[in-house]
Amino acid sequence: MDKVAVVGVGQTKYERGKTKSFAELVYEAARGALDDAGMGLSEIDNVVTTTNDFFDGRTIACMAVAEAAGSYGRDATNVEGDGTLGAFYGLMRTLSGVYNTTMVTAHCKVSEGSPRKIFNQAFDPIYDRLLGMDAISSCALQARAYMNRFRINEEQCAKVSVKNHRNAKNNPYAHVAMDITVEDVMKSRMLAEPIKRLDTSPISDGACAIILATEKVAKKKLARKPVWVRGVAHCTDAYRLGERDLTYSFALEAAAKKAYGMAGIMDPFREINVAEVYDAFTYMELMWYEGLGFCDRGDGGKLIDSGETQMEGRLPVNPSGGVLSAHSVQVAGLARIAEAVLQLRGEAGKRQVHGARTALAHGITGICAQTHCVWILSGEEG
Amino acid sequence: MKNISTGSEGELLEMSSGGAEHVYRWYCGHYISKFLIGLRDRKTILGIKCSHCGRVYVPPREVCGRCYRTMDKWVDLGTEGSIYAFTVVKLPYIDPNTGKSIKVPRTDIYVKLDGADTCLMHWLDETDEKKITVGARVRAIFKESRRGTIHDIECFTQI
Amino acid sequence: MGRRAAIVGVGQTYHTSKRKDVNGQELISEAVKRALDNAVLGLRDIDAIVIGNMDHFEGINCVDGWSVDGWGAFRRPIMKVTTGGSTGGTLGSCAYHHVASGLFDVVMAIGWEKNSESDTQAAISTCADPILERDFFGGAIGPNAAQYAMYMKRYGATQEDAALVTVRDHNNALKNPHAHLRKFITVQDVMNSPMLCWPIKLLDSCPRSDGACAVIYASEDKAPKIADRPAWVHATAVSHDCVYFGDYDWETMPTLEATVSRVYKRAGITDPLKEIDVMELYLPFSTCGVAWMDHMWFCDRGEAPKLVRKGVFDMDGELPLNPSGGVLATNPIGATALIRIGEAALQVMGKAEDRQVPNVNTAMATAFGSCYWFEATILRSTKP
Amino acid sequence: MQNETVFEVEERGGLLLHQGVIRVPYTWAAGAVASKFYVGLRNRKIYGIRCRMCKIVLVPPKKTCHQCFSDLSEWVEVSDEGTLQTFTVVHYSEPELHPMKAPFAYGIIKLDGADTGMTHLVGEADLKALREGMRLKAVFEEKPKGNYLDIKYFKPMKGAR
Repeated sequence: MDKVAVVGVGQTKYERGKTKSFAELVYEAARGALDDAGMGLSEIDNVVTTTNDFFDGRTIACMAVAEAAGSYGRDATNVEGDGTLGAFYGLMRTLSGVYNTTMVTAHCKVSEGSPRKIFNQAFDPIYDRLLGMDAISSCALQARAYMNRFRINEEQCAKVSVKNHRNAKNNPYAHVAMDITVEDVMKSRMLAEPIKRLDTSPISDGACAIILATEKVAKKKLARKPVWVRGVAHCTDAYRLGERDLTYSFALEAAAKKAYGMAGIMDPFREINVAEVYDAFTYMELMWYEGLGFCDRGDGGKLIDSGETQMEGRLPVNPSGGVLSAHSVQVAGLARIAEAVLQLRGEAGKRQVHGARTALAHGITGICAQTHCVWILSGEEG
Repeated sequence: MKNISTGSEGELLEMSSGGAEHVYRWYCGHYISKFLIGLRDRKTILGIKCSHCGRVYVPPREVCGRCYRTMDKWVDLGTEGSIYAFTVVKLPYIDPNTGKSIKVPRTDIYVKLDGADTCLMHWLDETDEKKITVGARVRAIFKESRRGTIHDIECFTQI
Repeated sequence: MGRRAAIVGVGQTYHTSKRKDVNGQELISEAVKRALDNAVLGLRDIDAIVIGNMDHFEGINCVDGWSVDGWGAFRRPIMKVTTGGSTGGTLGSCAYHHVASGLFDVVMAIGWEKNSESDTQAAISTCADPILERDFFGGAIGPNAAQYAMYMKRYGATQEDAALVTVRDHNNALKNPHAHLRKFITVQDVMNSPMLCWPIKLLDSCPRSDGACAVIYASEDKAPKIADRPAWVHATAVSHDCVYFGDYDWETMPTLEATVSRVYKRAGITDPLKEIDVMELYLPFSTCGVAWMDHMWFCDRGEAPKLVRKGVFDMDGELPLNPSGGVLATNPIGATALIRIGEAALQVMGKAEDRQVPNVNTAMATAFGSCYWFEATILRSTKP
Repeated sequence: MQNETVFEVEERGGLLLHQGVIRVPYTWAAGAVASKFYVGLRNRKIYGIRCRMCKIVLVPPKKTCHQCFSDLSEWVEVSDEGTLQTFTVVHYSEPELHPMKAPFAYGIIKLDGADTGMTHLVGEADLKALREGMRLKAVFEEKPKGNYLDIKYFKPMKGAR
C-alpha cells in the first residue's frame, strides 16, 4: 500500500438532543478538520460522507449535508455504515491515483428517531423481524453466549464500564463521563439479561470528520504531524445469529490479522500502544480484546482484571471513554480514528497515552457486530 | 428427521409491515428555525446572503457551498416572486407521512422569490395547467393561525 | 500511485414489475451467479464486495449484512454505498476505487431493488427534506416535468420530441432479453398514453422494476487473464452540489455539465459525439433524452431536439444511446445505474448479443439521482 | 390545503423542533423457499433445507447456502423439539416491537435435526429457571397467518432442566 496520512480531524461534542441540524453538525466537524489540518477546502479534491437513512428519517440522507461536507464543485460520494468504512472508502480513493486529499464525514442524531425500531429494521422481514429484537436484546443473546462459554462474569463486564466512563472525564467531546463503581453497574436497571443500563452506550448526537492525504500532500502540509495509515481491513460474518459462533468474532479476527499483516505487527498486545475499540456494550470490549489478539480466546475477562487496558496499563483501551461514553452511531467508528490520531500526535490532552507510537481504531456495523473494520495508525511512516 | 419431496412451485406468500410507523423529532437547526419563526411571527420569507459571492439562499442555511463560508446576512425576501417551474401531480401516490393516498390534482411549484437565487418549493392554488405559466407572478398566502412550519404559508397564488 | 482496473464480468436478472418467487436476497444471488458465470469465476475469486440500494424502498437497515445470506458474502470484506438513483454509478465507482487503490484485486459491485415491495413514489418522497420540501415533492416526476415545461417554452421543443426518445429506447429494448418493458411502440402511443404530470405521460416515464445487477472489476494484472477483451475504466466522475431541490438551476444543469466535463477531461475526450461509440445514459424520463443532451457537449443550447429528430442517437445513428432500452424500459432503482455501466461494458467487451453496436472501443455510462447528482464512467477496450 | 402534513411543533429557546412520522407500508415477497417453510408451519411441520456440500441442515431454510454459495433444494423435516443455545430475559418494554409483555425471553434454539439455531421467543417458562442446553418444544399458533409467529414461541419440555 502506498502511504496515506490522516492530516486533519474534527469532532463535535457528543450530546443527546443537539439543536444543530445535520448540516450544521457536519460543518462544525468538517471545518474543524480543515482548521486542524491548516487547509482550505480548495485543497480538498473529493468528499466521502457517511450516513444512515433510517436514523436521519430520509432516504438519500447524504443530500442534507452536501454543502456542509464541502461537496460543492468536487467529486463526492456516500457510504452507509460505520465511519470506519466511510474512511476506508476515502482511503481507497486517496490511493487510487485519481485524488490527493479526501474529506470523510459522518453524522448521526440518534436522539431524533426511535433507535430500537430502527435497529429492528436490520432483522429479516421474511423471518425474524417480527420477534421485535433490537440492539440490546440481540446483543444480550451474544453476551450470554460469550460469557457462559468462557465463564466471564458480569463484574468483569462492569469493569469496562467503570474504566471507560472514568476515562471519558478526560475527553471534552464525551457525552457521559462519570466516576462509577462495579457495584453501581451491577445495581443499575436490568434491561436484557445480562445487560444492564450501565453496560450500554448512551443515545448521542454528533459528527466527526477526518482528512486523508497522499504522501506528497501530507509531507507538504505540516500544520500537524501526519499520522500514517499502516494497515486497514474489514470483514463480514454470517447474517443470522443462529448461523454464527456468537462467542467469538471470526470477522474481527480476519480483519485484524489482515491489518496487522499490512502494518507488520506480529504481537499486537506489545506493539500497539493504544486502542480505540467500538464498545457499544461492555461485553463487546472483552470480546474485541480476543478478536484483536490482545489476549487468547476466552481471556477477555482476565485481561480487564489485569488492569493492562487501564490508562496506566500496557495497552490502554478507549482512553477517550469509548463508545460507552458517546454513541453516535455512524460517527462512533470515525471518532475512534480521530481519537487514535490525536493520541499519535501527542495532542490527546488529559487522555494522552504517553509515548503512543502505534494505535488501533476499530468500528462495527450490523446485528451483533456482523461487520468489523480495523485500522492501524502510526506516527511513523514505516 | 425425514426427507420430504421438493415438490412443485407451491403457494407464494408475502409479508406485510402493516401500519408500521417511525416517529422522528427533527431539530430544525439554527437557520431553519429562524426562517420558520419569520413565517410565523412576521409573515415574511427570510433568505440569507453570502457576503463573499453575493448569492441569496432560500431556505437559509449556515454555509454557502460555493464559498464554504458561514453566512450571517439575513435578507427579508417579502412574499412575492415568480414561478420558476411547476408541475400538476395527477397520479396519486402514498403520502409517506400518512401512509394514505394523496389527493390529486395538486400543483407543486418552485418559486423564485424576488431577490433570491434559489427556489422555494410550495403549492399553487391552481390545478388547471392551462392557467399556469412559467414566469407568472405569485404571492404567498399566509394562514391566520401559524405554528412555525412551512405550512404557515397556505400556498402561493398567481397575482 | 493507483492501478488500472477493468470490468471483466456482468450479470443481471431479468427485470419485471414484481418477483414474487424470490425475496431480495435470492434476487441478488441470481445476478451474482450470472456475473460470475459471465467472467468464469467462482465466488472465492472475489476479494471484496460493494452493495447498494435505496433503503426506504424495502425498509431494510444494514442491507450489506442482510444480503450476504443469499449469496455467500460470508466472511468477506463488504461495504454499502448509496446515493439514491445514482447508487449504481456510486457502486461502480466504489468497486473501481477498491481495485485502483491496490488493496483488492477482484471486486464485485451489486445493485438491486425490489420496487414492488413499497410504494415507489412514497419511498422516494422521503428523500426530500421533511421540514421544508417533502410535502411538495411529487416524487422524481415533478422536477423533471417542470424542467421540460421550461425547455419547451424556451427552445420550441415539443412533447413529440420526447416521445421520439421513448420510441427509440423502448424499441431498442426489444432486443434485450433482460429488459422489463418489451413492446413495440410509436410516437402516437406515447402521445396517447395517460398524462401523469404535465407534460410527462405514462410512456415518457420509467417503470418501476424488481431486479439486480452485478459487475466484476479486476486489476490490471488479473483482468487480461479473466477476460479476452476487458472493458478498461478510463475515468469516473461525480458531482453533487445541492441540498434542497429548489437549489437546482435547470437551465444550466451545473452538475451534469460538471460531471461530463470532468469525466471527458480525465479520459481525454474533446468531441464525445465522434470519440464515444455508444452511451448508456440514465434517462429516467424521455424528456431528459432531449433537454439534457444540450449539456453533454453534443450541441449548442437548444439544439438537442434537432439531433433527436435526425436520429443521431438511434442504433444506426452517429452515437447510439441506450441499446439496452435504458431506464425507460427497465428500472430497479438501486441497480439501474449499475446496469448502465454493465451494458456499456458488455458493448466494449463485444458481448452485448443482439443489442451490440458494431466496433465499440469507447463507451460511456451515466447515473442520475438524489438532488441532481450525476455520475459518469468511461470505458475503453484499450488500457489507459 | 389538503395533503398538508401536520407536524407537532415545539419551541425551545428560539429553536424549533418538528415531530414527524414516516409511514411507508411494505409488502415483502417471501420467495418460494420461505413460502414453503410457512406452508409447513401451517401444518405444524418445521422444514429445513440441507446443504450437501457443507453437510448441514439450515433452519429456517434458505435458497442458497451462505457458506458455499450452492443452491439448495433438498428439503427435510426437522423436529419441533430442540435445545436452547443462549437466551436473554428482556425487562424493558417496547410495545410496538415486542410480541410479548416484559419480562419475557428470547432464545436461540437448535432444533433436533438442524445444524443452525433459530432465534425465537421462549414462553410458558419460569424465566429464572432458563438454562443453556434446556430442551424446548415449539408451540404453534392456532390460526397461522403465514409469518414467523406461526410458531408462537418455544416452551420448556416437561421435566426439562
